[in-house]
Amino acid sequence: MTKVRIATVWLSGCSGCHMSLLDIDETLLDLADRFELVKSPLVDAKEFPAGIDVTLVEGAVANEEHVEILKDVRAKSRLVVAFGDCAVTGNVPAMRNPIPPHDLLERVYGKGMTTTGTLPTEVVPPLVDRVRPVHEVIPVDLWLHGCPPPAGVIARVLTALLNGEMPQLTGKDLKFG
Amino acid sequence: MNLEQLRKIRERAAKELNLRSGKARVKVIVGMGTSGIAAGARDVLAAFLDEIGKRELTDIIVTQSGERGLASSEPVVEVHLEGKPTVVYGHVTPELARRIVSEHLVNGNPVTDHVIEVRE
Amino acid sequence: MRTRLDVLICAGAACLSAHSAAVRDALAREIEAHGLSDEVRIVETGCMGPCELGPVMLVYPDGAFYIHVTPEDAAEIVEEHFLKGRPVERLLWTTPEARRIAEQRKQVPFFAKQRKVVLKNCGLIDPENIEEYIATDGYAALGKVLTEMTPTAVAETIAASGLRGRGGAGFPTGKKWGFVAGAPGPEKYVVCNADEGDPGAFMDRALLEGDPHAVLEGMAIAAYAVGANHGYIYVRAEYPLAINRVEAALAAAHRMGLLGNNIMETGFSFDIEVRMGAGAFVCGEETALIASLEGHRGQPRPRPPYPAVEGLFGKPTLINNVETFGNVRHIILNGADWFRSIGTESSPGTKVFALSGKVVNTGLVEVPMGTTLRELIFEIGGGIPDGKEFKAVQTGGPSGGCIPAEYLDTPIDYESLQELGSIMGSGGMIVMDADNCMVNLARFFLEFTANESCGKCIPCRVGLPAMLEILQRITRGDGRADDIDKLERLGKTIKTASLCGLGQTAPNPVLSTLRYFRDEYEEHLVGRCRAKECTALIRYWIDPEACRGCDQCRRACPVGAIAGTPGNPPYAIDAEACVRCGTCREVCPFGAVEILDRR
Amino acid sequence: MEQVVIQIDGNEVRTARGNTVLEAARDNGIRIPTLCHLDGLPDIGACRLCMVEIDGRFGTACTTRVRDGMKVRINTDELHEMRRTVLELLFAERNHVCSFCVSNGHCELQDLACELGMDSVRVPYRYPTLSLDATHPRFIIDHNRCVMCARCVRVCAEVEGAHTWGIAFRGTQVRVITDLGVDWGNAETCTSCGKCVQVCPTGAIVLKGQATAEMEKHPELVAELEERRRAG
Repeated sequence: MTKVRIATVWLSGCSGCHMSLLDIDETLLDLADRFELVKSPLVDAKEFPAGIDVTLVEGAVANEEHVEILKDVRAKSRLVVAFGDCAVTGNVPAMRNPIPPHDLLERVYGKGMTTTGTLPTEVVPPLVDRVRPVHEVIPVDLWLHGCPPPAGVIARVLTALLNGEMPQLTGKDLKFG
Repeated sequence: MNLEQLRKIRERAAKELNLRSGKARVKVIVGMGTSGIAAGARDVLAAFLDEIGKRELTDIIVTQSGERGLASSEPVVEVHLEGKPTVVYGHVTPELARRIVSEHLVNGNPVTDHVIEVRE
Repeated sequence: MRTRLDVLICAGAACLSAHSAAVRDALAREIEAHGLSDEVRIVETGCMGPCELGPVMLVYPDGAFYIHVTPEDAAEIVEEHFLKGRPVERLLWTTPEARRIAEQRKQVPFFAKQRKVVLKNCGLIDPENIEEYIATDGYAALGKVLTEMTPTAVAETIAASGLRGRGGAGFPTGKKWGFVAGAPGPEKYVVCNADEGDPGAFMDRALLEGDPHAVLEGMAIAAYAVGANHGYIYVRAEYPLAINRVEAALAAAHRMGLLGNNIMETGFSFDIEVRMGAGAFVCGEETALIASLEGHRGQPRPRPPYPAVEGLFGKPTLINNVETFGNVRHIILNGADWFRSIGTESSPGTKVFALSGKVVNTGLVEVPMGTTLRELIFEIGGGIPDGKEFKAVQTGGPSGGCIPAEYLDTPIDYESLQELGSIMGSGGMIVMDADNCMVNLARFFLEFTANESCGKCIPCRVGLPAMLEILQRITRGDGRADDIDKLERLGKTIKTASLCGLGQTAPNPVLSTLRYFRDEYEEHLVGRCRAKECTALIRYWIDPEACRGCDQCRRACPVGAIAGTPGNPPYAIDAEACVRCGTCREVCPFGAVEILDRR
Repeated sequence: MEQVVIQIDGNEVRTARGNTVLEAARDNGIRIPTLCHLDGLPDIGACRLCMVEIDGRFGTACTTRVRDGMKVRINTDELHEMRRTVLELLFAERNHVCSFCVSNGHCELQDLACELGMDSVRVPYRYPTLSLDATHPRFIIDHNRCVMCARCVRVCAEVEGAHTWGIAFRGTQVRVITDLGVDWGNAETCTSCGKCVQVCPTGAIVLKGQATAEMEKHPELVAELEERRRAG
């Protein structure tokens, strides 16, 4: 049996959703035989590989690099899952939206904040005007709510996906926060 | 006021409206709705009164009304000459008002190039 | 020198074949012979219509209409008519039809095609002179109902006339009167809705300014019919002249005992107060208007209960629009059958429209219901200026829909407009030509309604700005593939879920343009605006073949985006610096500046 | 009490004459989603979530009184879609960040997302710039989390009789305000009774000193109060 190819990406978020993924504990071990984690912050690979079955996207879209990553992810993944509130709603990262990006950079890197006082142009990707949820940038197939999504829900969703079913999330599964 | 009195007023006023009473021979109605005023109807009214005064014409009534609808032709002025069709002018300026007085009201020749309607 | 007489000779095919050219030549000779060349001008016209009477000719300004004219008649016409001012009777066509044709020739057909009922007195009588109003049978209808009719008979007459609310929704007026008359309670109110908020619509203002007593009389008749003794006119504070005239009219009517206590000594009393609105569009909605009259925040509330049951200060209230009240006295005086003889079966009477946009004659027109859009726009309106092509007409104000050319022959009534995805509204009518981008137009109207949403219910408050944001990104060229679906879904939800008429109609401009001009939306998604109106999707370009290096564009450009040296063409536009204001195109004497798709 | 028979989704149900459709449904154990409605306060039909189909026309269940033979439809695809879209609009309107809200887990808006199956918000998020007023010694109003249900306005006027809360501006600018727009701490009419806190469905009006998910409210207090007042 070929293993289901799963990837995860980490955009603008706290990595709490990835932590919650690890929190599904021994279920992860049960499932591990059935999928291959081909790209993830937890896996060392430079390029995002093609032919992915499911990609979990943690975090909101905050800079131009994220937009590029998502386009790449969408092109190479059969299913894209918005993984956690930041990916679903923008959540905490989106709280910077009322503030112009330049003012943010000035506040973080500008004069008096760092020794040089110059704004980054190369290492830090340009910020997008507004932080957005993933589905405002690429089509999304499934939304996993929660900050972070509860480990039990993650386990249930993964199990269903590995069984080739589309998980049905209803009621309390859809609780934000 | 009762109905009978109302009827009497109507009869009297209707005559005036038809220009048959007194010595008025001509009635000039300047459209003084918001569209007319915005397009300069006040100056036009003043020009009529001034020109008629200067010429000491006593048989002309100048009065006002609301707007007739053709906003793009304001200010609009209507001229009733006894026994003649009613002539309506559009885009009336104070200068044109003075011409209307001399050519139309005095000499009976409508200023044709500014006529927008003729009614029996 | 100005000519004294214009002789219009028909040069239509029928008259030409009846030798109108020979008549023309004979007349010219006679005019010359009598030394009248400077005073009389001969003009050849197109077909005048009564071809079987040709050759025909019309002498202006006299309005003399000659038929079957022969070259032999020329001498007599010139001698008698042109010289001595005595028209040649034996050649005159004197039927009313002839007069009508004669009148129409040099006039703006703007007036001829109209049927004035409500606006009959506007422009004719002095609105500040109550006697002039009385002279036109003013207050005779009120006298009639007070002395000859029962309140029920009045409401029944209005019901029988088929009059429908002219504020836009078209609810049967008589039915409404019957509801209020039948509502229990000793205290009732009559309210006149003069909060005319549609941009470009000013029929209510014109009536209040030009014939205020007609509205007062209509209200008094309504008050008698429903059993009210107090009325309010809720008028926009932006209409100072209308307010002055109404107040003057109220004072005059009071002085003469035509309003107030014991009207015309019949024992019936009715008073009217004027209240000014502060300019919120939503206050034209009846429940919001009532809230505002009561001194509350002008917000609508769900109906039922309808104002007829629970209205102003919780009492049964009749609320009608200015134009509706303006119809009342004519129906009472002339009868319901007369009213039904005008207009259509389902929408009797006339309607006043405010014609504006890309049309030659703009202003207010009153026509029988059932008049077609084509008659309104092309005959009364005089068609599209500069020979451009008609594209669409937007009816019903900012929440109306756009109707394309294929439906120009639709007779205008409440139902037909609704079927086309638009509304009658208060009667706004904005004409558009090929230079108008329909997406941008929808965006423009939505901007207005989104701003004017009172904020009470969610679909209108948040839904309209959401639609607006999507439209903005489409016109900016940032539209997304599913945006059209999103607009449709949102529009549908807002229409059904909104609390009041504002939200329930606000998506119409978007939904109707999506219905008739969907291809324009799709083009915008791939970066093209065919009307070249959306500046983000166009660029200006100087055709090197046509440019002569005159330097005018470079000097006119406000941002210095054009480079070139005088006398050394071609000039060129820096697309990055260009702000796409179009000034260069306007000033170029050679038509060398073109608008291209940005991509 | 006189009974009226109406149909809800094809089933005949009985309810007292004078009841609203919402009350009729609830009496018969049928749930209609609501947000601006609160027992004990006059209904305003603002949130549109209780929209139902009544004899073929759409109307709010909270403001429509039952009539004999009335046919009500509550659960249709069209109504589900409409309610969900309205809810999405609410989430998109202001900055509802559940993860660090004092009302997290005790929020009617959050619960509605679960109830109506709102997996994502399909309309553009607005992310407006909004303020928070903490000038009152005991309470906070955070406009980022306000849904403009006007419960605070109604409870303050109708139950407390203080008329401190009001509504200002139009469209998306619309705001609840205290005493014609002064800071809450300077609102002289406020009796600091705290009813607005209890009735607010979200984390917009809250007690000071609460940490995330700590704020539990008791909107049912209003109905109890009304009940006791009626009983004298």
